[in-house]
Amino acid sequence: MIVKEFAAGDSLIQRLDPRVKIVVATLFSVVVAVSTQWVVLVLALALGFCIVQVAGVPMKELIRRLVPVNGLITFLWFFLPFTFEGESLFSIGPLVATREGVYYVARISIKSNAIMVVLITLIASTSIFTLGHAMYELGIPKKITHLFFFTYRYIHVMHHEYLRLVNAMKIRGFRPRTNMHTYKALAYLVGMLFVKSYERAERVYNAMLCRGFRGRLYSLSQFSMKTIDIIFLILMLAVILGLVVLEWTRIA
Amino acid sequence: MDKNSLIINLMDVTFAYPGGAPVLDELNLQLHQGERMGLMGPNGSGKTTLLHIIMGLLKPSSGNIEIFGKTVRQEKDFRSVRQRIGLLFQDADDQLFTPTVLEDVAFGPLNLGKSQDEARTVARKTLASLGLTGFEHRMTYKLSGGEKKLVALATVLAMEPEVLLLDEPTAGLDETTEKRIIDILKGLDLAYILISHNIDLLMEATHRIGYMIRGKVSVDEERIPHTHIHIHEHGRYAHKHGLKWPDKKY
Amino acid sequence: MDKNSLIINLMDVTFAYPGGAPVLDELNLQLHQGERMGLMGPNGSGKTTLLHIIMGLLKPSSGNIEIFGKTVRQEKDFRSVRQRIGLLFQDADDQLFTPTVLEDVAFGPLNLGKSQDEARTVARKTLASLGLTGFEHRMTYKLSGGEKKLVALATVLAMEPEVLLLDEPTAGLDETTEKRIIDILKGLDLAYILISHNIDLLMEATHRIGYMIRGKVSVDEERIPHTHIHIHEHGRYAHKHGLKWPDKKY
Amino acid sequence: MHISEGVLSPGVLIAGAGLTAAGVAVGLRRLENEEIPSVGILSAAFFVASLVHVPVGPSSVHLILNGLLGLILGWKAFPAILVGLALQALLFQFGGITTLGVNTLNMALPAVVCHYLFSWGVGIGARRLVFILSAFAGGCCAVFLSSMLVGFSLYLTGEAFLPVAKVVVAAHLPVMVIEGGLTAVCALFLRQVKPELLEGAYVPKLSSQPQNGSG
Ligand SMILES: Nc1ncnc2c1ncn2[C@@H]1O[C@H](COP(=O)(O)OP(=O)(O)OP(=O)(O)O)[C@@H](O)[C@H]1O
Ligand SMILES: Nc1ncnc2c1ncn2[C@@H]1O[C@H](COP(=O)(O)OP(=O)(O)OP(=O)(O)O)[C@@H](O)[C@H]1O
Ligand SMILES: [Mg+2]
Ligand SMILES: [Mg+2]
Repeated sequence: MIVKEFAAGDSLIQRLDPRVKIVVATLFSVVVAVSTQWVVLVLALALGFCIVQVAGVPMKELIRRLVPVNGLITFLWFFLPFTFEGESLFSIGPLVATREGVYYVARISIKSNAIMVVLITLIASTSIFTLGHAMYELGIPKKITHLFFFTYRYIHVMHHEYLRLVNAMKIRGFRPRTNMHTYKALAYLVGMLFVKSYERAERVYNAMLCRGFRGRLYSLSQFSMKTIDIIFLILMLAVILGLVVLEWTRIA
Repeated sequence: MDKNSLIINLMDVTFAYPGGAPVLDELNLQLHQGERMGLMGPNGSGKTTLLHIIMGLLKPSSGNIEIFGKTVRQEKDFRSVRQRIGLLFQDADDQLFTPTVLEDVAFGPLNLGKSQDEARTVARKTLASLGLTGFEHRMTYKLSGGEKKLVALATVLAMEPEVLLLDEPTAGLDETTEKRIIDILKGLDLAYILISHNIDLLMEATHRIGYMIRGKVSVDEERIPHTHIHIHEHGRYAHKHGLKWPDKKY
Repeated sequence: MDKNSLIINLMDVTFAYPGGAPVLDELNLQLHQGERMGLMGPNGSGKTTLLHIIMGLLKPSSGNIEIFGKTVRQEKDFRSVRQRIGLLFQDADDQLFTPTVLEDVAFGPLNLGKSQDEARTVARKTLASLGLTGFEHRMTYKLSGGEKKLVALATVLAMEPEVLLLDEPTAGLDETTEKRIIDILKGLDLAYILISHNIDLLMEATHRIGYMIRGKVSVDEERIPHTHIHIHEHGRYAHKHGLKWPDKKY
Repeated sequence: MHISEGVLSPGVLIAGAGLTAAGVAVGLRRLENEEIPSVGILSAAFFVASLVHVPVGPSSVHLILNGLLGLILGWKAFPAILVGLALQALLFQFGGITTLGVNTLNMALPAVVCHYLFSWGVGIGARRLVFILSAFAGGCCAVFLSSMLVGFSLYLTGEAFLPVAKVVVAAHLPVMVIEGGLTAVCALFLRQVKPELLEGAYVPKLSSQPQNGSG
């Protein structure tokens, strides 16, 4: 299933106000993304793993979701050590790996994983729809949040239609190969996907009009800041501020 | 049947999709208070189109539509119509678009200006009345075909409409669910138009049947009582014949 | 009915969608050469899933599938199965994806390695046999519901299958089109499994009926002749009762 | 063509976010409320298309379709792609929060450029050959520009990224051709089946008051 949400369970993180979670995850990502100090990065990664632990995200799920991120990182490991100027560390044939290069990619790897672990915690503990409403509450323009809702909703529809079309092709003996017949069939598949989804969207929109829709989406989930949210927010802000101070003082 | 009890009155309504032949051709149709009308006709004869015209989702090229005694023409005229008439779409998938059942059912009441609490209460009550208690937090897109139809019906009923337009509410459903939906409909104190290809079902759930063809609806008021005697095997499944025309009082 | 005539043989097949309860639970099913089997059961009982398992679109978690006497397991085993068994989807819309009817019908034969000319000839011939001459250049997605079902059937038949799996081929169709499709099916010299919620239709078009429930198919071989007498009005529409079990010869 | 979190330098991230914000603002100004559902479908299509794998010899590539999106949507491609990428980040962890700006820019800017260059050729009235060539060029060009921008973002982060950047662009050369071809056939399909979707710079509007039909 394409869009398998795994917002389940009932951990502390699960119950936090989604707005708090978004703010914390965003600040954390930004700070880590611009940091360069080893201490900061390692602390951030450790912090990320603590949070993901508290949220009770299953290890298997976590690893599965970290795979795509580390794809590009692995790719970089094949290049950057050899293209950085600096003190040579080892060599493979004519290629010389430098200490600076290796450190650089290592930092990137830590950064990436630290940020991703926190992002995974966020989505593991909040449904996408709730995230959308929370974004609206946080001042993201209404048009964007609406677009977000509709896109999310249609992804399901289109993916279902996509799977059904793929099955329809399969049962008629279709096997993708490198030839014109394949390319044409795939183009038709995409075209049909557009057409059918367009028509479906038209019908869904009509259904919404029939139920009194006037351009405003309401949510049943009420957001309210509780004491626990405020404590968590202050705590996390303090930690992130700590990271900033650490990064900044070391540079200075 | 006096003029005051008229709820829906279509007069000489004509409609064509862009570039197509007229689907509705000077069509006339009346629905009265408390009346239950069946509608049948070949595929593509324009039944769905007709309901969409009534809801103002499509605009006729000519003709006149009066609903609750007022002529409706503009989008804004139809806004209030849509609060009083509920449309059940032919494909329930079109009707359900939020992730959970409760949110979907509460969507209409929220749009009508109800508070979150009120909306939630109405939604729960409607679900309960359709025997869907416990479905509140199910994902809408994971429901079975029959469950989807029932939830779609709940989303419409939660708006407390005065009239229902039902576009093949039981197509593709098994007999038990079909019967359940029909029983629910018969238990409601509402006027409705019910589209179906199943004559037995229409006989059971409606007072009169319109037949749609060549852009018009002809209502068959004449009744031809007749008898069938038949024998068949697998009798254990075959209990949907033998329906009688329900008491006609409206 | 000897063992050699077995076309489809499912033995103790179990299947569950990810994270769900088993939909097929140690299910057994046999289809023999020339046999026409009906399949009914409540919504969500797993009928569609069953057909998808037979075509290898879903993989069972346990159990054994033999088709044409060979055990099939892998994707590549199913490739040849798909050339010999045709599946008509529950929703014809899912089956048609090229712009014109002719291209769509020719798609299967092209995949089977036919040349453009051959594919086109087969496609035309198939369309003609279903009374769809003149449809070659119509847009698939602008066809009416009934026409779509017929074209979808043509796309399947163009692959010259030995067995058909038909998933509610007449749901949502008017009576005339339903009758046309049933007549076409009865005229074909093929074994098939036919899913429907309409017992009368199954009685007319199949030799025996399986009932699917709780993950299993039970075939009701026992026959209970019985009589209905009923009277109703609007007799002019009501001519679909009174079907007899067809001659059972296979 | 997503760039992961943690790779790019702060300067590139900020520039990307700023330019994307500007692009999205222009797109939103042109986006009317009734158009939101239909633009939503197109961003969903953009999302789902990334699941379609096209075989190329022994390996396969996935579709990007930002060219097609640009031809249809123009500036509105910015918000559409932003939302598509945000959802990809949330659901698949492709890209992330801080790179959202750069990634959107890399995909959406080429879409807008192609719109200005080629959308005149994919109008309903266009001659068949012109139509095919424009659609092909649109699909092709968008992927090429995107790969260049991705390479450029990496290069701006550090000169050491130059070889990586070159590999990214080179790897997308076959994708360009395939994407162009698919965009052309797909556009032809739409022209034949649902021309409303392609009317020049037309955005399908799920209007609530179609004058003469379904809108
Ligand atoms: N969006 C559309 N654009 C163009 N033509 C359309 C559209 N929708 C329906 N039609 C055509 O209008 C006619 C009437 O369609 P409609 O859906 O109202 O029929 P119906 O009586 O509901 O059929 P069914 O019993 O199959 O549901 C058909 O010929 C159909 O092809
Ligand atoms: N893709 C899917 N993912 C998860 N569950 C599914 C999926 N498809 C079907 N199901 C579930 O599996 C069960 C069997 O579905 P299936 O479609 O086979 O039923 P069916 O007998 O064909 O019903 P119908 O008469 O409504 O067509 C249902 O409970 C359904 O909700
Ligand atoms: Mg209809
Ligand atoms: Mg089914």
